[in-house]
Amino acid sequence: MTTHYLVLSALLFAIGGVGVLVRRNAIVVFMCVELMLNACNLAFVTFARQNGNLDGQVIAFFVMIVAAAEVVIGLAIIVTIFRTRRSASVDDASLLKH
Amino acid sequence: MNGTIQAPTIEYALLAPMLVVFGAAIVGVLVEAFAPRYLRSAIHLPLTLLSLAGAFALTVWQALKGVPTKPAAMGAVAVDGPALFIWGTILVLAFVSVMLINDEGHFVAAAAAVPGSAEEEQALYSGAAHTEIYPLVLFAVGGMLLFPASNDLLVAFVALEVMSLPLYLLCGLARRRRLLSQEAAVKYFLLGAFSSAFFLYGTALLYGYAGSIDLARINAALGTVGGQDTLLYLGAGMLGVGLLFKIGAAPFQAWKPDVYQGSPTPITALMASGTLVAAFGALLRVFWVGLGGLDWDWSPVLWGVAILTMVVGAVLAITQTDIKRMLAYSSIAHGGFLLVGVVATGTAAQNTSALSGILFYLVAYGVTTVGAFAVVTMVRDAGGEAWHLSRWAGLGKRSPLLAAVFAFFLLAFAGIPLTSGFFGKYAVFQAAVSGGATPLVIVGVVASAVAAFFYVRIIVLMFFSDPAADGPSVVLPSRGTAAVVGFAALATVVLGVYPEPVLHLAHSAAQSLFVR
Amino acid sequence: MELYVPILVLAVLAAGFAVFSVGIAPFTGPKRWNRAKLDAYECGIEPTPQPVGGGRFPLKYMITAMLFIVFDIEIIFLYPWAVAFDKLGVFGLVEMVLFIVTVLVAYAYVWRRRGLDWD
Amino acid sequence: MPWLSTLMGVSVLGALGVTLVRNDKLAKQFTLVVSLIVLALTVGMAVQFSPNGDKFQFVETYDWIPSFGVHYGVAVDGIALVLILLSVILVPIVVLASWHDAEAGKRSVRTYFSLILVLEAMMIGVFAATDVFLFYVFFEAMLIPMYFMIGSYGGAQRSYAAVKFLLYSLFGGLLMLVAVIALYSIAGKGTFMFSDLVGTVQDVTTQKWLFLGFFVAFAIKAPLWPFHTWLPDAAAQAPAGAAVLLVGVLDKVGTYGMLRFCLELFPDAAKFFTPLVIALSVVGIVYGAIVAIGQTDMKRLIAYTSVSHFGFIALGVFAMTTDAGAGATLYMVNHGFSTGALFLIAGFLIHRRGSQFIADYGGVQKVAPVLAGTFLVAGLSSLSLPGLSTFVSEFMVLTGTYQRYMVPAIIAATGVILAAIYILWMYQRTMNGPTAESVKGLRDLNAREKFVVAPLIALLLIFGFYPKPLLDVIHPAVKDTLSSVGVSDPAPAVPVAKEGQ
Amino acid sequence: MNGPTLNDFGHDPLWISIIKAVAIFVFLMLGVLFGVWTERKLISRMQHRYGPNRAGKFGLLQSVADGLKMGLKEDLMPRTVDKVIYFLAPVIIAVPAFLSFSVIPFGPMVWMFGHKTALQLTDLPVAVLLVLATASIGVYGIVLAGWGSRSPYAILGGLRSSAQVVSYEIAMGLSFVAVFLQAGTLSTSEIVAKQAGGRTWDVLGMHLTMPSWYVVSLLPSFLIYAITMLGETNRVPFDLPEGEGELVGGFHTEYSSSLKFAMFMLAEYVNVFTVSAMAITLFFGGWRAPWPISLWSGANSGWWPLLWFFAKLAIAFGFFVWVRASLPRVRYDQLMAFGWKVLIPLNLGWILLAATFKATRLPEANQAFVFTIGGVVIIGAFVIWLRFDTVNQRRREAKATQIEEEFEQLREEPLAGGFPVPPLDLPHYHGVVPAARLHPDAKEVTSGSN
Repeated sequence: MTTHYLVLSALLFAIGGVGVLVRRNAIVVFMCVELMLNACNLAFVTFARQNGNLDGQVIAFFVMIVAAAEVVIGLAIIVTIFRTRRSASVDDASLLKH
Repeated sequence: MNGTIQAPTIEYALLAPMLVVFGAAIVGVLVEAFAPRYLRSAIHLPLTLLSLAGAFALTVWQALKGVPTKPAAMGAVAVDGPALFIWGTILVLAFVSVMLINDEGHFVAAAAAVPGSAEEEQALYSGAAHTEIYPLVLFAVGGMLLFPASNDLLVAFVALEVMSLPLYLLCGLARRRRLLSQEAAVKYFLLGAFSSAFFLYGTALLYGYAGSIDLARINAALGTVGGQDTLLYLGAGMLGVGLLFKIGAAPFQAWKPDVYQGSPTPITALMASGTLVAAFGALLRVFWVGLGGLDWDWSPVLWGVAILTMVVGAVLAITQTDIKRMLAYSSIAHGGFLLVGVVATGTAAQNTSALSGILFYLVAYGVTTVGAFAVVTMVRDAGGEAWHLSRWAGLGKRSPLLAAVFAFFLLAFAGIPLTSGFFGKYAVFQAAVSGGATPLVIVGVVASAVAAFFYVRIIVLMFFSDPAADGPSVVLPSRGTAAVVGFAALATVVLGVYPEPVLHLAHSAAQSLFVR
Repeated sequence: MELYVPILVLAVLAAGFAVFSVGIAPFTGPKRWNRAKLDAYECGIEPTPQPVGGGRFPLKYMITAMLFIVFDIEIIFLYPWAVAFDKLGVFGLVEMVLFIVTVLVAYAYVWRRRGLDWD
Repeated sequence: MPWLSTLMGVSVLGALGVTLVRNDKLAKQFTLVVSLIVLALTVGMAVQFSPNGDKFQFVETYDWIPSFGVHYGVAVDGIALVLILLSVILVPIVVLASWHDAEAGKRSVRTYFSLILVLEAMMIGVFAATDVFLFYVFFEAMLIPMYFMIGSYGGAQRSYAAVKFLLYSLFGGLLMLVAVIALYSIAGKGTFMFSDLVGTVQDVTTQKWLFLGFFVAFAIKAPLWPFHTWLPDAAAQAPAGAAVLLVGVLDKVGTYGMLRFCLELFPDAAKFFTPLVIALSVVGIVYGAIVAIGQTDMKRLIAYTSVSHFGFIALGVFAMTTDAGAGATLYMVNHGFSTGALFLIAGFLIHRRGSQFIADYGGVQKVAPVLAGTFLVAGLSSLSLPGLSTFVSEFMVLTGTYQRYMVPAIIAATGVILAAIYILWMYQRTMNGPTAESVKGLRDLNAREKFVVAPLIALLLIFGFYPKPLLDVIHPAVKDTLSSVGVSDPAPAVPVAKEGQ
Repeated sequence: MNGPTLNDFGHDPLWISIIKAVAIFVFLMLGVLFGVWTERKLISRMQHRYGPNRAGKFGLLQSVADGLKMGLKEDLMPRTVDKVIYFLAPVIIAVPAFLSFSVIPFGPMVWMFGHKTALQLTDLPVAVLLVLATASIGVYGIVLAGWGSRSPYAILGGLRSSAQVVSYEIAMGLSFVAVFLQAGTLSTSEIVAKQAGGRTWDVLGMHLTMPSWYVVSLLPSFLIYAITMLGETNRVPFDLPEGEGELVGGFHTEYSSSLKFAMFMLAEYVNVFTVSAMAITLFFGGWRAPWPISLWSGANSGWWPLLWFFAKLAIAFGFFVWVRASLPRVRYDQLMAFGWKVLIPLNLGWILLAATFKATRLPEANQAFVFTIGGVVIIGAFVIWLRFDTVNQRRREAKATQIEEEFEQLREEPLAGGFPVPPLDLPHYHGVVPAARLHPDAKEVTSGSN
């Protein structure tokens, strides 16, 4: 019965989404995004089982890579700005608001 | 469950343009690795430009040799008329942008150094430079090529990321106003990743619905599969969110002004032209091929989005005091105009006219916008480029030619006849009217009248108001920048006076629509 | 699923043991309170105060972690390829050569940029 | 010989040439020469025009944008011909008149004059266009040079006026664009040629919408009440020369468009909307006149008189009788001359005194008799005194209207009286009476300015007494137009040609 | 019969699984106790000492005594630590260590209480992945232990060891690829089955079975694996994380005593067993009898294989001890450089070579083409290698000279850029703050007295 897994992935995705919207620490926001990606993976694998073909599992691989690349680049960016302003809060990054 | 695997086949010839670009990018990385510092940019520039030109030549050759009628690489990539046209466009735009990028002094010497720190000083004096931008740009361009040609959602997703990730980095590399630049990078990254997550989840749901991520199969499944409409609609919606974010359609436009303002202007030019083109290509393919059978459901939504985008873009632009933000909002508005064309579907002929209109619009807008940003790079004062509009006052007196060219670009944005922008708008609107979207066109017309207001305002500022005492100085453009501006101006004129060749090309490209 | 049940059994066993022994540790031993003992051990000098939420540590470790991710991903792709090698045949070989060469290019870049040396 | 293309080509090349000339004085002379050449060419074309030949003559048609079915198609019928004549006559005069205007703004003189030439080319094009799309292109593109002329060389609030002018016209133009597109796709002919589009739209409701699309654009262009608010600002702020071209020619495009496109493309809709339009024009006539009386600023006053006059023209156009139509067309020409004269002379006056306000003047007559005299003549032409050309046209319009709509004609007639009031009162306040201190030592017209004014006065007088040549050209065209609209004059038609002889 | 295959698993009733699990658990516990003793005994022998010889015969009970002592020592939890993490870390380290063993094949199918079952807890299509996964979960334990301790030494140690473990995990994972290439599966039992006798040939009438262990055909993979398994388990010469000299115990500095510390010890030894067992399974034919014995037909059936397996395990463990006794500890930068710059590229090159050789045996393979690929791979690898080697040579020399100069400079004036010397007038702990104010009821015991 794959429904539970779908529900779980939906929950994870929702948690991630909400986290992105409400949390203020860039790194936490970023982790929430990763959480969303993993929720997608779970959904893919579940659907792969449901549809009885392997595509979903293969897709999960690619998603992993993309997620990894995102981690690498994202952390690099966040670390630079962190070194600059000694804080990773999204709110502090407000020079562009006007 | 797991059937026997047989070795797939790949038509390397069809994918040659992309392969060339990616290959050049990889070679660029090698150059970074092994070439001594003083040689790097000397090697990079020709490498980059040649690869782009070569890719363009291959694309043309492809088009002449006859447009293939079935997707390549096991149905993963569709090299069809529209794709080829878009490739050509992107490659030209990228070429121009690279000439702009080549103009040193836009990029930071040492990105890792804390702004204002001693190490940055030291990097500046030692003449360090991030020549990595060239490979990064090439990777981004490769992604842009793949994105509109991707025939299944996974490839689309990967292409989306390949296109975006280098751009995230490039955003943060502005030489001056480091903080702004870094913030732009962070914002663009976080929001972009967020949206791509939506895209991905949409893909997952559609996969669950149709049992395949191949656009054609999804479309086929629309008719047959029943009882899982929740999956379908949720999936389509999330997919749409991801794509609309990339083109900066309201209500997902928030990132655009910040990112455009913060990132180095040449990169902004690349994003504003290339990314928009690629994203629209992908949007069209996904919605027309993948969800074509569903248009009764999504076109109302897109109507709303288009209206909102045009209005938001046009209205918010009025309040801007920063030239780059203004251009960003104007690009949002133009995205809205393009969306008008997207919803103008109907019979095959109708689709063709809409598609060709959009294609032409993309060319016209892309070229003009690159030119506009090129001009922005040339107007500088002590603190780097002078962004604030008040600094542009009376530019028409200090350097009439530049101001005239910029005014011309603005008129093109406003869609005044005898500029390329006019025919772009005309083509799209005409398609929309014959597609029965007249109300949308009227909104669009009103919006473009509003938009005209702030374009005109800048012209007023430049020509009719007296220059500030310590106004910005217009730097003598490097050969590259001058060439870019000249090219853009020329193209804008030619497309405005005699657009027939390009129109015809777009039409014949759109003739075959998208392969399925 | 059946295949995983025994693993679960073993996991329960091990976890039970570990939690138990860690849990009873405080009760088996004596209690002799001494402030010096309750300080972080730093060879006898005043312990340097550690910020709550952990201090900051050299970026070097982050870079290592990033590299690890990249190569781990590469391994993800190598395993299925290796298992299905016979079915994929020469095509698989060619593709994998391209893939590994690409990765090696990035690897070379990192290497030349001192990404791999530790100091 | 492709007359029309030649005309445009000459002026465009002239414009380019002017920008290349290094020396300002040379540039002015060059511009003058070019405009005179164009004038000569136009006259040469006009004499070859056979009034009773086929409707459109000097036809040129080439494919421009086949994908859109857009052609580069130009030709003239009587109406277009006279309007082109008007333009090319006014241009050299304006050039001569605004000889020193450009210096005022300390802005590039050459640009100003090249703009004038560009504008001339576009004016010719817009009147000659036989392709709706081409017409639209010129219609919009025309704004840009005028915009820069007002914005860069105008008075104190020039930029405000310029932007207002541009946005109003642009907005109208965009509505028209929608209508054009709709017309194209409804007609489904795959072409924009005017002759092919005539009569393609049968459904009345559609006609009405499209008609509105066109009409609003034209109504804004030819400031018809209540779309007129931009005109006073623009005309008041623009330099005298630009004002002449603006009011004298550009606005005519609006009324010309009504006559050419609104009537012929959408006859039924036109008939349906006639009452509305007539009401608007009558209101415009009276309103314009009354407001003009209240003006304290000379240029604004003249602008408002034009609003009133445009009321007459629109009235004539929509009265749909040969006389009224012909009268309206004639009116366009004459109004060009008379208003032109008014603006120019007022311009001279203002240039001397440095103030636009009537209150600052008085007793100019004594110090500058020639100026005052010419001003009087121009003013009288504006209130259409018998013997001056404007009288003929206004009379024809009124009679023509009277044949079909009595009441409006009568109300409109009151406009004449009001006109007498505002013109004479202004003249009295400025020229008569005790000489104000400020105007002492005001120089009279110099040679150049005499050269400027003379031809206008001459034309006013000539056509006042002998309008036949114009009417001969205009009449068949108007007849043809009305017949294609499908209306016939209610008998008995007043024999027109006798008027004024 | 040729050992179990995937289909033979997943049919056991629960109680049999439980029995097996308990057996494995007990085996590991005893193994650890015995292992510690063996190690100390062996190493002292190698160093000409006696080693433990008081508790029980030959000090056999030494480890048991140690264990009891740990249990009875005071359990310290420093003030500053993050309680939850500090408590969880040992558990997180210990559990995965056990889990890896669930897929290690001990022997063929046997009859157990009337059930035919394999001498292996279970097997998966992705068994080896499970091992890798558990290994990397163990890393969490290390990091958290260091992180939760809130002490510079611990954090540094934790980071170091996690960095080291992940670095070597890559090399380890890569070294498996060649095996999968040969075996075409990730299931341990099938890998073992694949290593059953290779070609046989007759010499003077007697059948000689060629050794078909992958250690023969894939020697490079095995060598790399052998190195990485040392690094993976933080054993000498790669035992930097708890290098007493520099890090006083590294990540478990704050776990000074008691059963928490015992958990770390336990995990370390279990991990040693795990990697050894993996080595045996992947490269040494698993439970299959070595050559001379394998001539006896009954060698690979029934319960006998357990014997062979344990023998091999003992030898592997001995190898660990031997290395520890003979090799010095490497420097950290050497450690990382070796992992990243030597093992990984070698590995990749080797994988491609192996794949190429395998491809030549494919039916549809176009020999020439494949060989060109192979040639390209080899030459390319060699060239790059050469380039890098020279480059590093130069860099190393430059660095050496620089360090030399610095020392020179320091020799002149010691304080120039010298080390931060701790202040000499540190307040002595006793009585700085009256204990009464902190803990009214507690009576302070001076350290050292118990």
